Amino acid sequence: MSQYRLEVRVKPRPGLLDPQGKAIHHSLNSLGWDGVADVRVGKAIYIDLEAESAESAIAAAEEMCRKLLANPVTEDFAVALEQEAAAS
Amino acid sequence: MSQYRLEVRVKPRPGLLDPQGKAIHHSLNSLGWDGVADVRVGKAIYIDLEAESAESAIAAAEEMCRKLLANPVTEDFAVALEQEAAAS
Amino acid sequence: MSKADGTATATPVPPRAGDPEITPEVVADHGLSEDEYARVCSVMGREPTFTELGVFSAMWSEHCGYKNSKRLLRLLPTRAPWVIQGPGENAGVIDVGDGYALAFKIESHNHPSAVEPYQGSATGVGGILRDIFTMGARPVAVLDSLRFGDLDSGRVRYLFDGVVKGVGDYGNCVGIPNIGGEVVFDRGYEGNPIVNAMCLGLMKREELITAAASGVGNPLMAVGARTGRDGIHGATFASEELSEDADESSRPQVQVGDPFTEKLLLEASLELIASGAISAIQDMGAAGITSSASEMAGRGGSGVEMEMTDVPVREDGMTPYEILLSESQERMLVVAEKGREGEVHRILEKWELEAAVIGRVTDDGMFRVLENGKVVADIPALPLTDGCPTYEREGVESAEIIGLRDMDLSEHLIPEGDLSKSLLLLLGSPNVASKQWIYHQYDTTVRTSTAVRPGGDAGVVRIRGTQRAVAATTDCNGRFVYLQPKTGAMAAVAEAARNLVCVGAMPTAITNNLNFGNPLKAHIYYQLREAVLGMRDACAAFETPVTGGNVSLFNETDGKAIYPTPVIGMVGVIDDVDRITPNAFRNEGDDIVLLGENTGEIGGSEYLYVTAALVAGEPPSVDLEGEKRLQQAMLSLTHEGLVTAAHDCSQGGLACTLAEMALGDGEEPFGVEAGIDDELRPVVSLFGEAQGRIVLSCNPASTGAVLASAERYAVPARKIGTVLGADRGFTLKVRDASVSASLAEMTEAYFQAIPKIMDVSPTAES
Amino acid sequence: MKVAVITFPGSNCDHDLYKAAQQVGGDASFVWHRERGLDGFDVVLLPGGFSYGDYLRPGAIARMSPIMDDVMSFAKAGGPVLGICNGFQVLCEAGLLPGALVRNDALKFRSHDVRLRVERVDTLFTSDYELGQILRVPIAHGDGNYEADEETLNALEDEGRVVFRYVDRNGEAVESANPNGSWHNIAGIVNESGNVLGMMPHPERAMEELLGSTDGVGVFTSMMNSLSTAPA
Ligand SMILES: Nc1ncnc2c1ncn2[C@@H]1O[C@H](COP(=O)(O)OP(=O)(O)O)[C@@H](O)[C@H]1O
Ligand SMILES: [Mg+2]
Repeated sequence: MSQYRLEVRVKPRPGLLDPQGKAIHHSLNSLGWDGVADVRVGKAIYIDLEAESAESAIAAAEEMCRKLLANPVTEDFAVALEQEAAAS
Repeated sequence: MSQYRLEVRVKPRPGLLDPQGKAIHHSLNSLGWDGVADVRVGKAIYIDLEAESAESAIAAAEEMCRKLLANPVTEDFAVALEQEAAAS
Repeated sequence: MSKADGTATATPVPPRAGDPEITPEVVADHGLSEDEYARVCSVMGREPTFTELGVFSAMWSEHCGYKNSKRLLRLLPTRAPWVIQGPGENAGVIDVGDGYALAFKIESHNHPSAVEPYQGSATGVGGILRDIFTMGARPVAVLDSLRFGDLDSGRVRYLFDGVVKGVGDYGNCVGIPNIGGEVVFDRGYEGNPIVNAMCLGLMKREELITAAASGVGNPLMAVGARTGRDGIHGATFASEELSEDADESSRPQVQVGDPFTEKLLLEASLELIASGAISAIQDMGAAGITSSASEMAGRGGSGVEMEMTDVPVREDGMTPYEILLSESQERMLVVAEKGREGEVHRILEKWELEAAVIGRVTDDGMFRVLENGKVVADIPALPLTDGCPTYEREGVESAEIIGLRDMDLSEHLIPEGDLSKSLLLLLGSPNVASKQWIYHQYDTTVRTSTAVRPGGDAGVVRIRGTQRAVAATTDCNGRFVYLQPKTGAMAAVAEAARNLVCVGAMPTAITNNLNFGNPLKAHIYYQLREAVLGMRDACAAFETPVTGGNVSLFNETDGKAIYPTPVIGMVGVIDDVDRITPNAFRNEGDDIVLLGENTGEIGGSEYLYVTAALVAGEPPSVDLEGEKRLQQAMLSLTHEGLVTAAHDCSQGGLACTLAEMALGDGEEPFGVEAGIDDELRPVVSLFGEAQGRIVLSCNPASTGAVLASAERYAVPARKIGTVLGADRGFTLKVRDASVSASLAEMTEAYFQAIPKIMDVSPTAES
Repeated sequence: MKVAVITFPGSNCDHDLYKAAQQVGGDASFVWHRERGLDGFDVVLLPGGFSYGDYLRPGAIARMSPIMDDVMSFAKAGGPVLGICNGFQVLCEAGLLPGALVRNDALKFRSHDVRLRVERVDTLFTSDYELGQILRVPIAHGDGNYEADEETLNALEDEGRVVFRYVDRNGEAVESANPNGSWHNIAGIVNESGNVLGMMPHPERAMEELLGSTDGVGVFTSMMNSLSTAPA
């Protein structure tokens, strides 16, 4: 068994309203960032997990998403092993 | 000018309280995932932005984080161009 | 010349490129029967286009067209001198004195909440708030009436948790206090939760505005959020049964609420109305632009013409069909006064809201839709809004329910174990137990006007600047209605009125939400008809007319219907805020007095549900005339200043009522010593849910006056006990039997019941 | 006493605060977040509510409002600033008060009366109370969990900048009296110079017997009295 750090991203489904993204978008524009065309807000969930292999860690995290972390009706999810870049 | 999609990750600082992470950790354990050792919950913010170059897009997003998107007291942030993997 | 009298006729409209052809299957998918489709064609004088079919399907759905309920609803009393606006508008309005008017209404979001509890309930609150502020009233209170299956199911806990969060987050964010509601857990609601939200709004009488499009040439404006693809055909969807695969197929129907935008919309709307720059305003609720625009046209006896490409959209490539039927939240349709569009824009700009002119009022009686200047729908407005076929169906009582009602319950009247255990069991049943877990998630004190918060018999909001207050409650015991629809509905109205008089409010009017199964089934139609008749009789007896409401039918999963649940939202008026009565004991040494009499039924009681998992037997009878006298007596006692606390006797019977009065909010409990000496079996005396009873407390020096006053109203009254110190515990004797418990064990049972179940991570296991 | 009540889009306790200020004889006016200038005001109040829907983080977007520059200058010049609930969150986001308010530990909105112990009576906002006095005041928030790094927290305690603490009926700052997980049961703090107070509970909702408590009145009369006795 080894230790893995997974990064789960949960994101509002396309087409659904994202009030939070809308408010941030509005604020960025009024702070002067005119080039911002869209903002959507999701969750980034970092999970430290003991697993047999990277594959089984990812599979477990996907199962967690289906069961708990993401709302299947309103959200999509993606699971990845945490990248060095992202860990900074 | 081209269009970039940036992914900003905002994460509770190590050592600081993360009530959401704690609750999810607890739930995952009680759902039977004993191997989960830690959970932290942050935000993933997706920004579509017009910029001169990838570098300047990233620089702009970092500035957005310092000004608005992250709270320096409680949160760290990381900015990346959205990866294909993450876009799924 | 205006053709808005119904003589308008549709001009030919060529099919729009890319739209599906209309086949019998397409018609059926739109929820229209063959006959109804034939009616559409005759109204149109031709076959409809796809866009037009969508419009008809929404407007002639149960949700908008009240196909199966309209004829029944006409039976309800709707008039009284204090009624300013009866059914037909966004909300009913009554006069509450001192120049103030109260707008109020209840609405359901059952189906959306079954699919996505958080967003479903949140958008339910959003919708009802808009119904209130589009009347010109400022929302001042919210109530929520909820039903779920039993909490031992993970899915039910998930729904309950999500619904409460949704109701809370939305109202909290907009800043409208929650002042009460109800929640019932019973397997009868397993697959179909009931989520009804009620809102009250106050205004000066002259601030009332209605939603009728008038003034030919006046611009029609879309205000607030952009239109997206969410919730397309929600109105039709709300009128169909959920099936096993509902989760999958109905996903795109989820609408996401944005309470922040709602708050801006609320402030902007009230400012727009005050400015006089608009002549009408309406929420784009169920069936979106379609229903708001056609109803405005219908009410105004005018017509409307709209250009779809002018509607601000959230997504590219939306068709007129999608734009017309989208149920994106937080949008309004406004008729501006011609020439004052600039003013409208300025007000919206201040509130950081978008607005666009999307059409204008016409005088040709048509509901006309254009896309890039080309007509894509051209429908006579009046038949669209008022021409929906209505049905009167055959109603037959189900033999199964007759069997349940006639069931011999005598074996269940011998308590298993001792009665004290039964008391604790009942206090710990989520149906009787404290609902603090719910309303501690709701802001109840914002706006600094809440005189009675949730936890009282009715919520009370004072009218600032006057001595007055308004009170409101929601009630319905679905088990009673299930077992005996007519008396059950009467009981719901009676209980609501009793709750109001207990706080000291004069009952004045009701709104109602008819939550039923599939009315195409004879036994469901029977329930619907009988319940409406019961409501009619009770409202007539109490002089509480019906000023509006909502109908939610087809609440069935896999053919199994919910208990018929006609939720009554009743409002009342208090003339003097210094005469508000609490529902928990206040003083040691006070006498306890029971008004009314136990009529001896145990059918449909919580006792049977908890101890025998039974919903059966003859439910309590209702004596409308006796109830009326009871209400008058209670109000008179309050006016005389004789009462220190009063509580309606309902679920869990007299024993639970006394226990609730002793425990209060848990801060300062009191002991009780009481006894009853009726001739009934102890279980029935203690836990029977006979109607027409109120328990009150008074200073012993006033007891004589209380009894005398009750006698003047011919209301049975007797002293049954005394309020003691907390250390003395709780004792209630029934002839030779008795129940007794310490306040500590009662507190534990009553306050911990729901937290114990819910605070163990609601999403765990499913 | 001229009182400015700042209103952000989504503020919903602005009217309550306005009325509370009026009730003690203050001369209150609303200042919309896009306005500029606070000249002539004696006190600035930041109301509760959900500015910008609490999206992103409570107070994060509101603190970018134009008027906040003026609030900062006003505070830096020693002017009294009181932020309640969302107002407290805005003050933290703006850096006028240290630390941050994060999600309640139970992840639920909490709305009910709490008891507060007055820990300081030598501030502009608490001079009408007695030291150790116990107040009954409503809370209504989802993000009231006060946190900061250890250094800040220690400094707050060492310098006596905790003004209100959640306590039980006996006045003890026990865990069961803590509605949100705040460190050391902190309910309200002041800045170093004592002229900026942030608190999660709502004293403006405890101004009348009819509504259940008059214990909040002291906050407003304290300001009134301190200002009228202060040298001009
Ligand atoms: N869903 C809810 N939302 C708000 N308040 C509620 C809710 N459910 C119950 N309550 C409140 O809890 C108290 C007890 O509810 P209930 O047992 O239904 O009342 P009653 O005492 O009339 O039987 C009432 O004050 C009611 O308003
Ligand atoms: Mg009850």
